[in-house]
Amino acid sequence: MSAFSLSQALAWIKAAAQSIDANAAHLSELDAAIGDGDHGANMARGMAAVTKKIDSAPPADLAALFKSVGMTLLSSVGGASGPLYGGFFLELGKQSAGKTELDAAGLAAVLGAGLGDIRRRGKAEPGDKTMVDALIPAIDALAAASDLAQGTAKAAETARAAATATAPMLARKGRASYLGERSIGHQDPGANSVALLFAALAQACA
Amino acid sequence: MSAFSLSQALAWIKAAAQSIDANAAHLSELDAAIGDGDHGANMARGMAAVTKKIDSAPPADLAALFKSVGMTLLSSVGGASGPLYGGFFLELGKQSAGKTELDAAGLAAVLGAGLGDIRRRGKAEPGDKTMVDALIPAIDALAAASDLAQGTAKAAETARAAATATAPMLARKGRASYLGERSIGHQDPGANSVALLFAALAQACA
Amino acid sequence: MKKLINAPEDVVREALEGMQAAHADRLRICFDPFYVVRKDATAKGKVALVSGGGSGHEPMHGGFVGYGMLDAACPGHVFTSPTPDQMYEAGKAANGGAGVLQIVKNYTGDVMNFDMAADMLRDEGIAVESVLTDDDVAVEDSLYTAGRRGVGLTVLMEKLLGAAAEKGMDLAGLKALGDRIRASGRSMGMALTPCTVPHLGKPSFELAENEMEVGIGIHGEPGRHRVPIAKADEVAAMLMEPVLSDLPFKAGESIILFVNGMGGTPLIELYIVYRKAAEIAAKHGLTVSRSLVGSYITSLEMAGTSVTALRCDDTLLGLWDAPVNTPALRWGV
Amino acid sequence: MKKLINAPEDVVREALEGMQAAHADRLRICFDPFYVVRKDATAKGKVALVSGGGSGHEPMHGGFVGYGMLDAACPGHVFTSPTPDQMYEAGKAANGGAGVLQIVKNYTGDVMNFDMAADMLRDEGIAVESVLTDDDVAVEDSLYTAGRRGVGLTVLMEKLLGAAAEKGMDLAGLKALGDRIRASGRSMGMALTPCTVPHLGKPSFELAENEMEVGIGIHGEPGRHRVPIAKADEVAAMLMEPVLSDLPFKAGESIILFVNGMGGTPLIELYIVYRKAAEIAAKHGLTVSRSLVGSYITSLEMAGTSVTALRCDDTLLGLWDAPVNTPALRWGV
Ligand SMILES: Nc1ncnc2c1ncn2[C@@H]1O[C@H](COP(=O)(O)OP(=O)(O)O)[C@@H](O)[C@H]1O
Ligand SMILES: Nc1ncnc2c1ncn2[C@@H]1O[C@H](COP(=O)(O)OP(=O)(O)O)[C@@H](O)[C@H]1O
Ligand SMILES: [Mg+2]
Ligand SMILES: [Mg+2]
Ligand SMILES: [Mg+2]
Ligand SMILES: [Mg+2]
Repeated sequence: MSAFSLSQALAWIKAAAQSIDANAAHLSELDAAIGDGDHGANMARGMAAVTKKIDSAPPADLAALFKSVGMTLLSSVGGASGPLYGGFFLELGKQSAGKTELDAAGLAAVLGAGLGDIRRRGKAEPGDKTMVDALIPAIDALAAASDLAQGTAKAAETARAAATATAPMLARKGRASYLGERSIGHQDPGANSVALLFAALAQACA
Repeated sequence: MSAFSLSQALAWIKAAAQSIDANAAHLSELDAAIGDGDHGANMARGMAAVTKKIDSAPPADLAALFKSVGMTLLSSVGGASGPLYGGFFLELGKQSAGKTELDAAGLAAVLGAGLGDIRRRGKAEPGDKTMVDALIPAIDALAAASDLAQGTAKAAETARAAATATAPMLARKGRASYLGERSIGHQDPGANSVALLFAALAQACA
Repeated sequence: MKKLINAPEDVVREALEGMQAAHADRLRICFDPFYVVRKDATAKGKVALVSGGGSGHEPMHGGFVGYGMLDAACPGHVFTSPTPDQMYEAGKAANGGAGVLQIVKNYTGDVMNFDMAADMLRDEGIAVESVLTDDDVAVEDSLYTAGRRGVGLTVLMEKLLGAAAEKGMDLAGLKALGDRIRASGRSMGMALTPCTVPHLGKPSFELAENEMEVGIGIHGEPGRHRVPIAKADEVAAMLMEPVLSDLPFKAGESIILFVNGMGGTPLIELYIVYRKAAEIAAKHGLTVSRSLVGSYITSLEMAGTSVTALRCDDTLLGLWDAPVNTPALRWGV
Repeated sequence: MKKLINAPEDVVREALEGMQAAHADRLRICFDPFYVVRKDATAKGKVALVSGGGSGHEPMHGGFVGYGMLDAACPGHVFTSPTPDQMYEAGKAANGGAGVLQIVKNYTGDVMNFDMAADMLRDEGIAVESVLTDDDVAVEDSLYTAGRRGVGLTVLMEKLLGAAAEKGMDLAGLKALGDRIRASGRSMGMALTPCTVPHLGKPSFELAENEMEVGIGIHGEPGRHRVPIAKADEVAAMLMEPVLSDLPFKAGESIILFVNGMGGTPLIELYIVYRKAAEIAAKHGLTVSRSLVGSYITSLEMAGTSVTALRCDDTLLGLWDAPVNTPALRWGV
């Protein structure tokens, strides 16, 4: 596949909602180990609200879709991931304004702007053991690809590996940072939800 | 032995204190099953206070000893057993006023008066699953004897058997009564402390 | 045994020392024998309200000593009725010349000990009356038994009589009012977990992960029935229905509804229970005129709840609304 | 999971329905989105105080809405920061024309969500300031981390700023006062047992019968150290010494001392902890001028305690003593 348009985007969000729902308990367990055990419930609640929203008011274009996803996540997720993912999708909406199709590089640029919003808001550096640690390499992998299907597949693979690789990190942001040394040895829940989002993206673009 | 005087009485109280202390956990466990789990602690605290009291102010005669025991139990035991045992010993004190020696029948009469106080205060009938169920047959056994040593030994044996025999009863007085049918199958804690008191009495009169 | 204590034998004294330190502005605590009394002497001519009972039910009773409620409280050992000498000394310390009203929960031990103390006070020429609470519908009542336990109604009784005493009601009036309150209130409780008496060191009964006890008292004793755990709404119904049908409360009546926590249950759950309890009351045609939600009469760290309904008229509502100023219950002042 | 709830997804709404039913005389609760606001509109010219945070910490924050404390509170899901739309709606509902002061516990989620809400309110021309609490000394502070958690100090902050707002202090003054309070208070907590988030259905960590966690927060997260269970006096020392040496509090200073229960710990134990905590404060030459003992900022049914010390002068003591009338904290009115 060579272009990412509204139908892929809708497929992405729906696949992501299903995957988050199926993996909610696992995400919450990851969060229970080094946080407060709600990441799966937060994300599942948010993605369920998103599904309901776009089913009841189908968005006309990419920008409208992403804005709707962002606003819905903002008002339904809460916690740290609510504003971070909410802001991420709102930024995706802004960046795709007027666009109907994105190629691999274009999608990577839009996602990169979303990542920028997360980093501005959360001030996490690479290695701080957050979702940022999965987002950076995944988006880099997509940016380096020329084909959308291959690029998103590679990005999904990279995100998964990066999420796993957060285990040995010492958390310096979010709740896990309160644990200090005891955060070491557990994967970051947010990096894992990122991995699920990229797997859904690859699926939608396959 | 043919007579019960101050030295036997002192030996009785001391042996009782030791035995209650050694069996406190057991008495509390019996109480935990059908009451509130404090009978052993209550009695042990009371008998420890009694020991301390009569060591520091040795009573001159039977009446003074029993009054001191009664007053001390009253102000240190609490719960249902505090006023019951306290009143019992106060009555023993009144009944032995002016007496220096009691034979088996005399002791049985004094103890019977104490039992009368318990029954006036607590209004328990035989079969209500209380200390009364051990006191009545034990005192009867002593009253039927002519020899003090044999009589107290028989009374101790009877009290022990009577305490065990409270198990199938349905409690109608005290906390165990709140359990209704569920009180059946457990021995009454107060009947068991009575059995310990009579064993100590037999020991002191042996 | 997981408790924030030092040694079992020091629990009551040390908790009283903590209370004394935290509330030195308003309470005086006597340590030999144990009693808690208002710092300011009882006003001349005001009847002194004295209550007491085993410890482990905090804030009851010590936390209810203060303006508009108790004048003195006697804490016993954990779950053990205090002794007559405590009640006697507390009564003497609190007496303002207009006599002493004892508020006694109906337990064999409490009743006998308070009776003895009353006799001792009367021997000194102090007028004494006693009011009993025996509101627990989980216990079958009968002439031949110890009768019903005093539970949640005791909190309401202490508040209402405290207000009446503050307004100058005399001893006979308080006794009559107390008897009326006794006849107008009913309670029932349940436990999700048992509690551990410090000197026993282990739970007073065992409950599986899927079991709860219905019809428990406040002394860690097992309840009347052991049933599978149920939803909060079902629990509220299991408690409210027997409470409402016992008196019985009748459609059109007004009640004070009290949802109490047993010590280990957090407030968020009590509000969930209250929600349904209020709904059930409404379904029975009752008007919930006042409510109280919180852990006021507890059973150490037991998780569970009890509900109390008290039929009330304007007199009782006026007394309920009157100012109260104690460590645990305070309004209007 | 032993809880008095119906379904995990209904916990927050049903507890709010219970609160609404129990406190209809004084609170209004909006259910879409969730917020709790005083029934009477904020007085014209009074700054509106808005706080909020995850549920599971009851009575905080909804129980602190009322005269002399908060104007509105936003409850999130259990242990989850509420969302900007709740905070925005609550701010709009509470605004009395003199602006909104947000009281925010320092958690990444709470801070970001409140920031967004502040922007939304400012877009409507409403002046907004925020005060942070980050008093938990168990968390090492650093420029590169999320910083310290806001815990027990939040309760004192809400009381003190509430009193100042009631006296007519303007937004800038409240912000400055809040920052001063933030800089003057420290806390630390411990747990004897974990708690269970309803939708997780099992404890967030495991503790053996002889273990406790020291340095816990209020979200069921494990603490900094796992150690063998200790006596109450040792626990008080483990918490008080780091708290007092962190600021540091200096001999001769006056403090408000707050001993808090985590939800499953009964009051009798809190008084035992308070006893030693006050003794330790005195040993450090501090004067305990006011005290608060009870479960005010909880972590569901967790058993444990936290201590908070706040350095105070006559201004703060005056604000502490000022009347407050909320479901959970009330005096002077
Ligand atoms: N400052 C931050 N920057 C980026 N990501 C963060 C930051 N703080 C937290 N996160 C992410 O949010 C995740 C936790 O989300 P969630 O559990 O839903 O919220 P909360 O921590 O408020 O309970 C973490 O695993 C982490 O990936
Ligand atoms: N009305 C009564 N008459 C006689 N004995 C009683 C009565 N009520 C209780 N008892 C006795 O007291 C015992 C319990 O004593 P204890 O546990 O010390 O007091 P409490 O029941 O107040 O906790 C019971 O086992 C029973 O033998
Ligand atoms: Mg989380
Ligand atoms: Mg007992
Ligand atoms: Mg007892
Ligand atoms: Mg959270």
